[in-house]
Amino acid sequence: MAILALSNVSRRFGALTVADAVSFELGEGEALGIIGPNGAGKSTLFNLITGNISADAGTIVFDGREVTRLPPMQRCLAGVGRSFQIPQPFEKLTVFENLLVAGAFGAGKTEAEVGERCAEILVETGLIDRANHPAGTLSLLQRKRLELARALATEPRLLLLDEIAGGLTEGECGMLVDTIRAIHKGGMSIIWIEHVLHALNSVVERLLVLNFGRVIGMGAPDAVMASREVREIYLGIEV
Amino acid sequence: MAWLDTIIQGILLGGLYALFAAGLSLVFGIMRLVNLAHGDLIVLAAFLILVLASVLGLNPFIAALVAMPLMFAIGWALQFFLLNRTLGTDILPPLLVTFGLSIVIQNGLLEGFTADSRRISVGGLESASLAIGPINVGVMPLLTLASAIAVIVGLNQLFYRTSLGRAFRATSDDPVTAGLMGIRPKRIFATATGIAMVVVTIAALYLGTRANFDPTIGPARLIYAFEAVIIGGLGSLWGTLAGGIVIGIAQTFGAAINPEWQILAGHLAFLLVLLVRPRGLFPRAVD
Amino acid sequence: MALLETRNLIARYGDFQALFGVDIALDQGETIAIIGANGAGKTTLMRSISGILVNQPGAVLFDGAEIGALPAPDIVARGIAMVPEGRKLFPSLSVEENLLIGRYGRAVDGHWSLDTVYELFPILRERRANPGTALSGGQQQMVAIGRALMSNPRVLLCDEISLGLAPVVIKDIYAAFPRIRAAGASIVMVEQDIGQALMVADRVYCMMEGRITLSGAPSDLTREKIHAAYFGVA
Amino acid sequence: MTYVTIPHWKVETRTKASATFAIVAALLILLAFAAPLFASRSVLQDLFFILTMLVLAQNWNLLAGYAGLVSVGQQAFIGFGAYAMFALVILAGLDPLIAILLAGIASALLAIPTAFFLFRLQGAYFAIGSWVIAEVVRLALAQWKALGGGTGTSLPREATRDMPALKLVGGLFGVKSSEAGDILTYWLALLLAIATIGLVYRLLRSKQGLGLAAVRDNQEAARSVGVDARRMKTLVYLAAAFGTGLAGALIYVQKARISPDAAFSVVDWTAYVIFIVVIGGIGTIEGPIVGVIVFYILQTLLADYGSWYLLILGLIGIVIMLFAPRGLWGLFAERTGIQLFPVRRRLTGGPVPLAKKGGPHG
Repeated sequence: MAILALSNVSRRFGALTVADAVSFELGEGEALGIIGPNGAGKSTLFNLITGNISADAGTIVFDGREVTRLPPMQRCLAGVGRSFQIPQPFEKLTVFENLLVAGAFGAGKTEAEVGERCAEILVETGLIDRANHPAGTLSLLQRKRLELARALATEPRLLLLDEIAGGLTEGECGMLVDTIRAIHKGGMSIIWIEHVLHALNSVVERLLVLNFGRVIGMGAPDAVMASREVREIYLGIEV
Repeated sequence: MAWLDTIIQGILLGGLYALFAAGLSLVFGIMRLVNLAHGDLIVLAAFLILVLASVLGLNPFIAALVAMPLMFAIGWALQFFLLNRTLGTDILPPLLVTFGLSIVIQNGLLEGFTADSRRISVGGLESASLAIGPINVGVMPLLTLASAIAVIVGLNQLFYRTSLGRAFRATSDDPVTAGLMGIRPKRIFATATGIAMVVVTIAALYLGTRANFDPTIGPARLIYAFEAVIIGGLGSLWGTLAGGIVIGIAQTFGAAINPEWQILAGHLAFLLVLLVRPRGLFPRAVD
Repeated sequence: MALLETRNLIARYGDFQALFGVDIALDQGETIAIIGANGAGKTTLMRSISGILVNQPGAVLFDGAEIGALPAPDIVARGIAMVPEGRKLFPSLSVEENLLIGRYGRAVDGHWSLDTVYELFPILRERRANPGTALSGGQQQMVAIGRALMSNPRVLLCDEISLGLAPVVIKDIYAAFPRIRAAGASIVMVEQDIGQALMVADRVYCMMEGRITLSGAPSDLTREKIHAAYFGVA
Repeated sequence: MTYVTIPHWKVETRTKASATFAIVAALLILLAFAAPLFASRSVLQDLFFILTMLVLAQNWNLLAGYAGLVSVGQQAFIGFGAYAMFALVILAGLDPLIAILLAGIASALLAIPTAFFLFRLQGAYFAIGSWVIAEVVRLALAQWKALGGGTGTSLPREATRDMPALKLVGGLFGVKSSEAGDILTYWLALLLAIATIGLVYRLLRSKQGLGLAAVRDNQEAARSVGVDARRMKTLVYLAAAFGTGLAGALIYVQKARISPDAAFSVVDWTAYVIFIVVIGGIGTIEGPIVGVIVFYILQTLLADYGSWYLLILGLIGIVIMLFAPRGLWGLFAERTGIQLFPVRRRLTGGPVPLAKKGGPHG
């Protein structure tokens, strides 16, 4: 049963169409990658799924329930966990407290109930030794890990990752990919927007190609990468 | 006929409140900064005009002209050296610094001029009035409204017709890209506050000649200016004039019912508009 | 001696280092293109040259003078104008006002004026009273270029001109570049659309993860070399 | 197959410094309650002033420092609480103690409609809007002839003299009613101050307190993980109105004389309170405590210099806001890392060194 199903979802900003009848389904526990040039509407698609932007047309069904009109907070409680493209930690709170907020409010529980789970997530995402440090003191890789950890703390059933590997060195990227792969292996459904293709393709089972808000390609990673459209978009030369 | 007279007096009073509000609206439109000491700066300008008029023996209107460049300099320096430091995402610094400034100006004036109430006398002009049809209208209130309209037309011309006006709007839209055009945001903000202080000087002239004033009446003027700006709609200068007039009329009607209700009526009009049209009567989508 | 040069340019955002010692050079009358994947540091390079990101004095040289530490207003006054990524027109200014404000910091007379910009992009003369941002992406790009030209710059920095534009519109805009060059401006162009960049540039630099990985004339850059320099994998 | 112990985590907030402080504070409180035994009447009256200003400062700090709601109109609730108490005592003949409590509730009720208006405004406009509402309440109450209209009125002597609590205290200390009144109001102020600080601290250590801190840090990110900023800010606004109204009523039981201009004075109830919080350290519980002490010292030193006093207070406030935005306590805490009211949730314990991978968790 699909955990998420978009059918003909469209959205327009004045004359600009940012989402043009987008339709796809995500299976339970599946990992889907989304690629496309800048300005193709990838982040907009995320905002449509999280509810930060409302769709002009089409429907979004999450976990069997229609959420097209549901505000962001309710979607978060329903299990849509999201990480920001540019990390947005609570700088003055400690790393552990960042997770406590997400766990307590995101999953609608008391602090005591989520404390244990948050500690385990810190271990899982390699942040345990920074637990009591203010999030403002974290390096870029650690901030990206915190985005991931905070989304996990809301006990999501769908994890949305927005260019989380961007700006990392080769080594840092590898470590983050291992963490994401482990989370995926644990049964988490993931949708991941990414430019760092080798990182993305080492985790996701399917790739969706987006350009000018339209789905122009879908399939197994290596098939999609070999396709003419992708080459043209990325390299710009008629190959 | 009495109610027609009340409306006319209300409109003329609205001119004074629009003058209070024009400077506030200009500065907010450009840098989203509300100066809680705005009312006290009006009182400061009134005392400056009073001193220039009495010490140099000048006619108050000339004294006001002399005071304008001085107030521009005060405004420019205040923004460049103090208020620019408070601009940023945190809303606390600008509020608390300008609140402190309001207390400092009030008590500085109290120390300098004691709490006695003063008045800038314009001689015969004070009581002169014109008969327009059945209504006779005071010359000074008429001048106040005329000045308010002139100021708003002038500011609009400056804003929409001049290179400086373009720089104001560009900096308000996107200070970083404005830098790429050669604009220096810190100086532009200082110039904007300087111009706002020139408008404050005009407002102070009519405040000081129309009624008694003393160092503690600043906050009340800030509130009328704020109400006019909110009723008019953020960032629209003509809206500010309309807002001032709405407050003026509400106050004159309130006073007509019971003198003690004048100010209360103005506030209630403000709350009513806030209830019905939270974005003001003529919102120009500033934020 | 190059007109514009960066020497071991380093840039960082907080603890994230974006540029690891970049050296590029632009001669008088030349057009160079800088290509590279997203996040390779291209825009950071442009922001460092244009003064949005302030750097070490000696990191950027213009006509031999050290301008690395100067803020943006001083740099545009010296004759380096920028077409920023994402165009960044001023919403509360009309098309014509957006063009006029380009001269605010450097009102130097030269080839470019309102009339010559309207000749370069005729559609803008019709739309000059519209608000800057009520135009199509391509038209906005024309205004952004015109705005930079209005200061008659000696160096024109163009950041991601083809971003989010349809191929036909990109061709239309690039058609104007020969006339821009002819008017005397040397050009530094950051571009994701390699095809366009290779056609216009005299020399090309390729960047990956904050370093120059390849440079040379377009003719001797094969697709394989570009692919390797672009993705870091053969 | 080696047995793997599940990591045992513990969450603590107490620190060494706060533990010792807790003992010191307990002693101080006992001493404070015993003060009437040895302190003179004028000392008690000064302590009453310090404690009531501290309660107002903690409430304003809760609003501006924690919920980001900068109100310049809290005098509305002080005045309204005081007038509600006067009305209940004079018109309804209630015992002042009960009247104080009801006055607090009345202020919280007033806060509901005012919140409805104010929450339509943001930042600086919220601040001035709160000032307008205070003016509306002041002008409206100035029309209430039964309570002396614009000139105000006084509490009838017997209203306070016949208070059962007052007779009790009078008997206990063997003093006449006016001195017993000072002792009683002092104790009430002490109780109110302890309760206010206690409740604010409990809020900060609660889930709501953590949510508030997240909203203050990054509202967008807080909303994306499910924190409803608007509802939380409204609750804090109502709570602050209750605390402020209560303090207003207590202050005017001691003053026993009220007028609209005094009860709604911007300087006495808003300017002084803002400076106490800003100079002490906004956004901390310790800040207002330090601030009210500094404020009291300045007042005794400069009181007879008239407007110079407020001028200097204003200048200090500006300088601190610009150069040390976290106030005197902020500077101290930054250097020493000491927190008397620690709020930070520390994770301790941790994974017992795992003997070997494997076992039930694979």
